[in-house]
Amino acid sequence: MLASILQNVINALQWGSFYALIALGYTLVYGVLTLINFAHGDIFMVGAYIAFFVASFALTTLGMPGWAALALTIPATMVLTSLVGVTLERIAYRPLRRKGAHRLYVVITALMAGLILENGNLAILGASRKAFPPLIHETVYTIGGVSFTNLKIAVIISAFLVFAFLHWVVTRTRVGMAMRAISYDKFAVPLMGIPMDNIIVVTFVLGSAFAGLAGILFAMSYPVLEPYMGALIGWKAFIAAVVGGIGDIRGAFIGGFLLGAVEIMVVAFFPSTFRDLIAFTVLLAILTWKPTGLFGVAKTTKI
Amino acid sequence: MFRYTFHIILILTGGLITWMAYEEMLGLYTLSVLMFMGVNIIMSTSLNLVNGYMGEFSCGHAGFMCVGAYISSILGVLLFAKDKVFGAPLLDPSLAIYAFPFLILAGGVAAALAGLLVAIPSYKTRGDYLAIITIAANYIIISVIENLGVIGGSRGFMGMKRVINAMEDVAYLPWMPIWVFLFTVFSVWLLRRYLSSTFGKGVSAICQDEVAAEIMSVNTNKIKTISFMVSSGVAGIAGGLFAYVIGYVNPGSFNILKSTEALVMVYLGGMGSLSGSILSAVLFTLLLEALRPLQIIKWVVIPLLLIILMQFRPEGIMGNKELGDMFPWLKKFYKFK
Amino acid sequence: MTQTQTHTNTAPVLEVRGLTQRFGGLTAVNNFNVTLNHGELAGLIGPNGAGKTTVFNLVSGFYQPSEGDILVCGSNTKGMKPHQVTGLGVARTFQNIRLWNDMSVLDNIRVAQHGRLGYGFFHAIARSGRYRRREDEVEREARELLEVFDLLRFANEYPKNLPYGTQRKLEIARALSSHPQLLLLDEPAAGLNSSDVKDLIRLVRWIHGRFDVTIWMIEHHMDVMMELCEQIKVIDFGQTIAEGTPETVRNHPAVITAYLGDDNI
Amino acid sequence: ADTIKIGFNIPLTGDIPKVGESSKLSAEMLKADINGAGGLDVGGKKYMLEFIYEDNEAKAESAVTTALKLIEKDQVLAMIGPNSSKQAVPAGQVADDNQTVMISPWSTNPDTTYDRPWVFRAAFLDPFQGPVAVNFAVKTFHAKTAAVLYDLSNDYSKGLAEIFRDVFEKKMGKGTVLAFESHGTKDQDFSAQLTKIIATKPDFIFVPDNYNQVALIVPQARKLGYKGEFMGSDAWGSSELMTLCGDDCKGLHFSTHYAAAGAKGATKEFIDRYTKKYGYTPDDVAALTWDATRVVLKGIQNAGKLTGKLRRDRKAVRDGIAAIKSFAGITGNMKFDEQGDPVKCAVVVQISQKGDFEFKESVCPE
Amino acid sequence: MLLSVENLEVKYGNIQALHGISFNVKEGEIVTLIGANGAGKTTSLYSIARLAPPEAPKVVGGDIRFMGESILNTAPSDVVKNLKLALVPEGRHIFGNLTVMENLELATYSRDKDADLDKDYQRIFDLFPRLAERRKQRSESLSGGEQQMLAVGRALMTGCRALMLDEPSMGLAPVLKYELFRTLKKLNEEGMTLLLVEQNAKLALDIAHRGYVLDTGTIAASGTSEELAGNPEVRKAYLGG
Ligand SMILES: Nc1ncnc2c1ncn2[C@@H]1O[C@H](COP(=O)(O)OP(=O)(O)OP(=O)(O)O)[C@@H](O)[C@H]1O
Ligand SMILES: Nc1ncnc2c1ncn2[C@@H]1O[C@H](COP(=O)(O)OP(=O)(O)OP(=O)(O)O)[C@@H](O)[C@H]1O
Ligand SMILES: CC(C)C[C@H](N)C(=O)O
Ligand SMILES: [Mg+2]
Ligand SMILES: [Mg+2]
Repeated sequence: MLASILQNVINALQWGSFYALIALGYTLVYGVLTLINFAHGDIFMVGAYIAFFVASFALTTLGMPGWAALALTIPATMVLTSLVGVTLERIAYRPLRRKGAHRLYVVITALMAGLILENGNLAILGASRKAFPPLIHETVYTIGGVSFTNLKIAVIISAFLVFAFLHWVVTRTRVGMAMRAISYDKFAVPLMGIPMDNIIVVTFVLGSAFAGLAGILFAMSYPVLEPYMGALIGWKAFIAAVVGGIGDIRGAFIGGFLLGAVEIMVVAFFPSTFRDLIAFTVLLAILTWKPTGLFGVAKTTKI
Repeated sequence: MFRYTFHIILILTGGLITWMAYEEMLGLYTLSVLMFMGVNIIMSTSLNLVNGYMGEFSCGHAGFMCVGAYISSILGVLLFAKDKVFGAPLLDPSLAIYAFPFLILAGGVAAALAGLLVAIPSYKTRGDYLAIITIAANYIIISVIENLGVIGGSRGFMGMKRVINAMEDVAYLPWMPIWVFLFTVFSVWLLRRYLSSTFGKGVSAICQDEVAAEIMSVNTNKIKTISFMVSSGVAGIAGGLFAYVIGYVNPGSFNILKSTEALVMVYLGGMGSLSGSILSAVLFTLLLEALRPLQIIKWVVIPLLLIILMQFRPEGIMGNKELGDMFPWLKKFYKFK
Repeated sequence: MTQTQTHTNTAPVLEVRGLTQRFGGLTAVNNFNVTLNHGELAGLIGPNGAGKTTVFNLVSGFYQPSEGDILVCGSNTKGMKPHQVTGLGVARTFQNIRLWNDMSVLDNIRVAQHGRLGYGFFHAIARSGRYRRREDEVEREARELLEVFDLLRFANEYPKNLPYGTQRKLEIARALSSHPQLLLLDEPAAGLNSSDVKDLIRLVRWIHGRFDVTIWMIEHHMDVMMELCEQIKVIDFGQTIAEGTPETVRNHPAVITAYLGDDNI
Repeated sequence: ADTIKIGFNIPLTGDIPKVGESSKLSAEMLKADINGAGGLDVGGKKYMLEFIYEDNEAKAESAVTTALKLIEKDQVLAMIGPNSSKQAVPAGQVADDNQTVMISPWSTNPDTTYDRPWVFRAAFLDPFQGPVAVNFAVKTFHAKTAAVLYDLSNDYSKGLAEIFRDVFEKKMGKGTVLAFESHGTKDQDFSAQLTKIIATKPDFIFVPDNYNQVALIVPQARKLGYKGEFMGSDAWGSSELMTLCGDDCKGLHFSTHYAAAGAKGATKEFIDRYTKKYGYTPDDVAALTWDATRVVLKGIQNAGKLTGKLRRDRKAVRDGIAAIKSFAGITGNMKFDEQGDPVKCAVVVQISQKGDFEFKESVCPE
Repeated sequence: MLLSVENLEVKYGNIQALHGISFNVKEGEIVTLIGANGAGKTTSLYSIARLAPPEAPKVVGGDIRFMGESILNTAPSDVVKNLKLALVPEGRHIFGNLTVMENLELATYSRDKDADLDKDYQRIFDLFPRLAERRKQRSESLSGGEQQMLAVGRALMTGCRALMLDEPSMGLAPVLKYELFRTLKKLNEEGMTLLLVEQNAKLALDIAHRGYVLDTGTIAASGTSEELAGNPEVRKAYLGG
């Protein structure tokens, strides 16, 4: 019993890490533009595919050893994925922002962009799923009936590192402060001598780059790639981000692990057919108890 | 003089469709497209009440559609059709013909009650937090149905066709097209009357400045509750029709994807414009059918088209105006109370 | 213009006892008391951050007081939601204009009668007799109100496209359309130029007579206060530091140091 | 020459695009064959085949309109598909109402054909497949207990899982199915369910899931330290299974429609040509589509001659199919019962070390 | 000539707000724009600050020169960064989700790091002690007046040499209002150039050297403060008497 509880704690941590990683990207972009970037889940998917191609290239064409391939894949993927994110911002979101469109129109555009990424992929690469090549040798350690792998540990650790980094950027640096300023009042930002579009680009770079990283780690842990792989996890990550308090880095991080834990633990201790039922009821309860998420500050309407 | 032109045209269209369907001049394919068009119109207009007029961001509309679909289907089969699960019909199938509208409305009422699932939290929270609550509601509803083995769970539920047959046995008419048309008109009529009353304008007040609304004597919680219930109730009606049109329901048909379709239609048409939602629902349905030949590419082209369209009309097709405001000359052709 | 309210009860229009409001550490309003009788035109002044708007927020039910009681026409507003307080006859304007910008001017006035519509959802759907009767009255009242405020020509405009001064005026009209006993004005002259300020003074005095309503206003334009108010309360750090006629207040040393300052530049 | 139009109602986008793709490819191959040979011979007259592929987006409503479009707009003589019961059940209704033959290659939900004279299928049903899996597992693994992991939102998976549980418990006694766990269609992490299952120490785990999920489930189970057996179902039957799952899946068994490896005769020929043409061994749905389509063609030929009067021809085709005494398909011989379901054998295959699906045994309805 | 506006025409969508106005500001001057509501004062300042649509108007004619250079193609952030010309916008526009201190820090975004900021912070806290008390308060909960102080302080923190203020005294208690105007005067004596939009024409003309009167998008009158104060129309319309 204890063993399986511990086992599930590890499961929850590892699964939560992915929610957290993706949720961070959501919240980062949201924190600046109050834009729910529904394409984020699909950017994550693109990241996984990019990783797939880079890795296979490195392994087969260049004949690199796994660790070297990985060392190449991570930066390459993060760069390329961030390009995807920035491109989206440039061609789809920015023009709308310039026209002063209601934010939800940008949200819908994001939704559409996501569909394009998914089905574009399907149209180009065909319906066959891709198997992500093993880059590191996964060793299974079993201690007192609790099994975990070096990869799982790596995933969890990197989630914490990414969080720490982003938290530092947003709270400690001027760029981060500028990001928060933009989210509150775009109008006055230039008046502070801040080039708004640069800040926004930086945001998308960060968000997408870490979506890319998540993509790699995910592909390594769940090596079956398909065009729609980002859709559901994207939605869930968004939910996690909001439950944590959207726009708040800590919120996304905690929210991610919370959602992961809820999903895993519900299955562990209830009939798994009730997973969604119970899991979402819990979330609903949390939001009724804390109407602006765990960390979200209620915007004091000053009249 | 011309003020009733609109009503007359409406009646004529309805009559024409019925007649042509009856005479089988309209193929079933065309009819089915028309019927899904009607369902979509109901979906988008009802969602517009919450997302457009009230300025919330509900992403779980399909959930309420689902409630409506199942309730009206189950009732119908239980009462008027012999079924593997429920056995013999409880009532004389020949009554179905009279009961049908009430079956659909029952679905609507049930959905409206389900709407409370969202309405009550909406007192305390709004915006994207409420969005999550609606998504949660959607998931919860689907999950409940998947767990109800009696009504087939994820295997889905069928037998509605037999109810329709029962109706046709009594009088052979294209019942579904007729009812879809009538309920589409009814839904829009209902929404319009609500929103055009001073009472209903409270909704827009909440959207534009909730604090001011509350302090200027608008009972915001009451209005929110009513609006959410109306919105989800009408969605329930759409669900019921959807179920009877297809003759088979399956929880999988009402997932987030379905909800996002409704979202797209609302924003494509324009927040706060019923005629916009109608227009976009029509366009969207036609687009989906017209682009079938593209097969896989279709789902690349459609979003692309929508993105481009948004670039040109960043407020959606109609913005927050109605046709009448856009083309004032139309005004002389109708007069609504 | 139909004035349905009649004042039989002799209780003061507003009675505030020991009102205190804390925000975390800070006490924005501290044991504040006031009584306004029917027909008064009183003022509330004080340095920035003194707690004036907070007092208004408390009276209009937007905040629940940490301590103290607020009685409107004799009935305690404890636990009431703002729209209920408005129902008791309190209406207000806002320090930064809060009109419904995407609604026609006329609708702004109509919706502000929401509390007294006297019909509900089903009447609206059925377009019942009561519905039609009330809608007509609402419409008529709204137009009359705009008429007397000389805003009728803007009836179908959107507030956001109106000049600033006009918006202020409209906000006051909107407040009145809920038939208040007590009208709270939060810096109605802010952002108006001197000629508009003159009109405002005339307007407020006229309203006071025309709608026989009790008015309580916050304003940093001293000349406005001096001209209009019979009684002025001065608060600082949420506490009353002086009160009385404009004259007494103006010459009160504490007021001069804390609020008026010296105007040679 | 005249042409015969046949419609395909398949999921080219949506949840299971691969299923649609395979159907299409194998149909294309068949069409090429026949038209290459000068067309289909019906009552001494040659007809060219025209296949119309419509995407049903793996949605029920879309499958309905698709069916109607094929029947009316395209005036097809008969329809193939949909594959997934979610679409096949409602589409079957449409076909039946409009008196047009529909034959679903892979739908295994009884409702699809139940009470619908115009609707047939090429696959055996879950109520038949369930026992096959049970008996095999009990015999081969000497299993006393079992655990099940299935996809709650996939009607197929759920149905089969329930049948399996009932049959197994009837055979081995109450409570011998130690764990009965579910997951969602697009889930990627199954650690919680597996942890729970493994803790009950079952003799084997039955996984009636689509191959792509199998490719995640099995390795994850291994990483959680599970060393025991798995038993699978027809939805495993895709060449992709092995590219995705890798070594972890080697040696496992699943019940299915045909065994690619070591096949003989027509089956072997089909497999080789398909592999040559498209670069991967055909999966079950490819083979089933091939058979389904040939059943239709057979039906057409049985009809004797085509009058060109669509309603009459469709009726003729329907009777033609119903009249098929015995049909030698590449997924085995079959004939149709009064419900339009095939009476055919299932095979159990084992995944070899080379990753081929090797024939283990064949179970036929008695 | 620090800043010169040459028959500037601007539009909001298709509403023309300015019909070719010209005015200029010399180094070290205080120039004031007065005019009725809707005259185009804010619009002028927006155009000079190069704010972009949708909130801000679009220049359709004329030119804006800063030290002779046209700045029509300068990005708004560069107006602050390079030209050192800052704007205190009408309606405050403080960053409510940041603390008072963060608001001020943010304003130093474009300043070179070695500038000694402490002196400037000190200057502002001397000017507005209330801000010093509220360093850590989320600024959206500040009172109206407190927010106005923050807005002015923030602009000063950008280390600008010229400052445009749009109705800075709005919502300020008299004592602060006079204090503020004294400070503006002091700043100007320290060499800061000011372009001041103010409803309270009397105060404005008290400290300004020159002024322009705007009326529905055109210049109605101009001259030294004394001239304007003497001008009967101006007295009647804007000085109340
Ligand atoms: N929601 C809130 N949370 C925290 N502090 C608040 C809140 N509302 C007001 N305060 C603080 O309470 C004090 C009083 O605010 P209030 O708005 O009443 O001042 P005021 O008298 O209206 O000033 P002004 O004349 O500038 O409008 C201020 O110091 C303000 O910072
Ligand atoms: N965003 C906008 N969209 C359309 N018209 C606008 C907009 N902002 C201002 N206007 C119009 O431009 C003209 C000038 O407005 P502006 O705000 O510059 O006047 P102002 O002199 O600043 O008045 P105030 O003293 O009230 O600030 C006015 O007629 C106003 O209606
Ligand atoms: C696996 C699925 C594509 C098909 C399955 N046999 C069904 O009936 O749904
Ligand atoms: Mg105030
Ligand atoms: Mg202005």
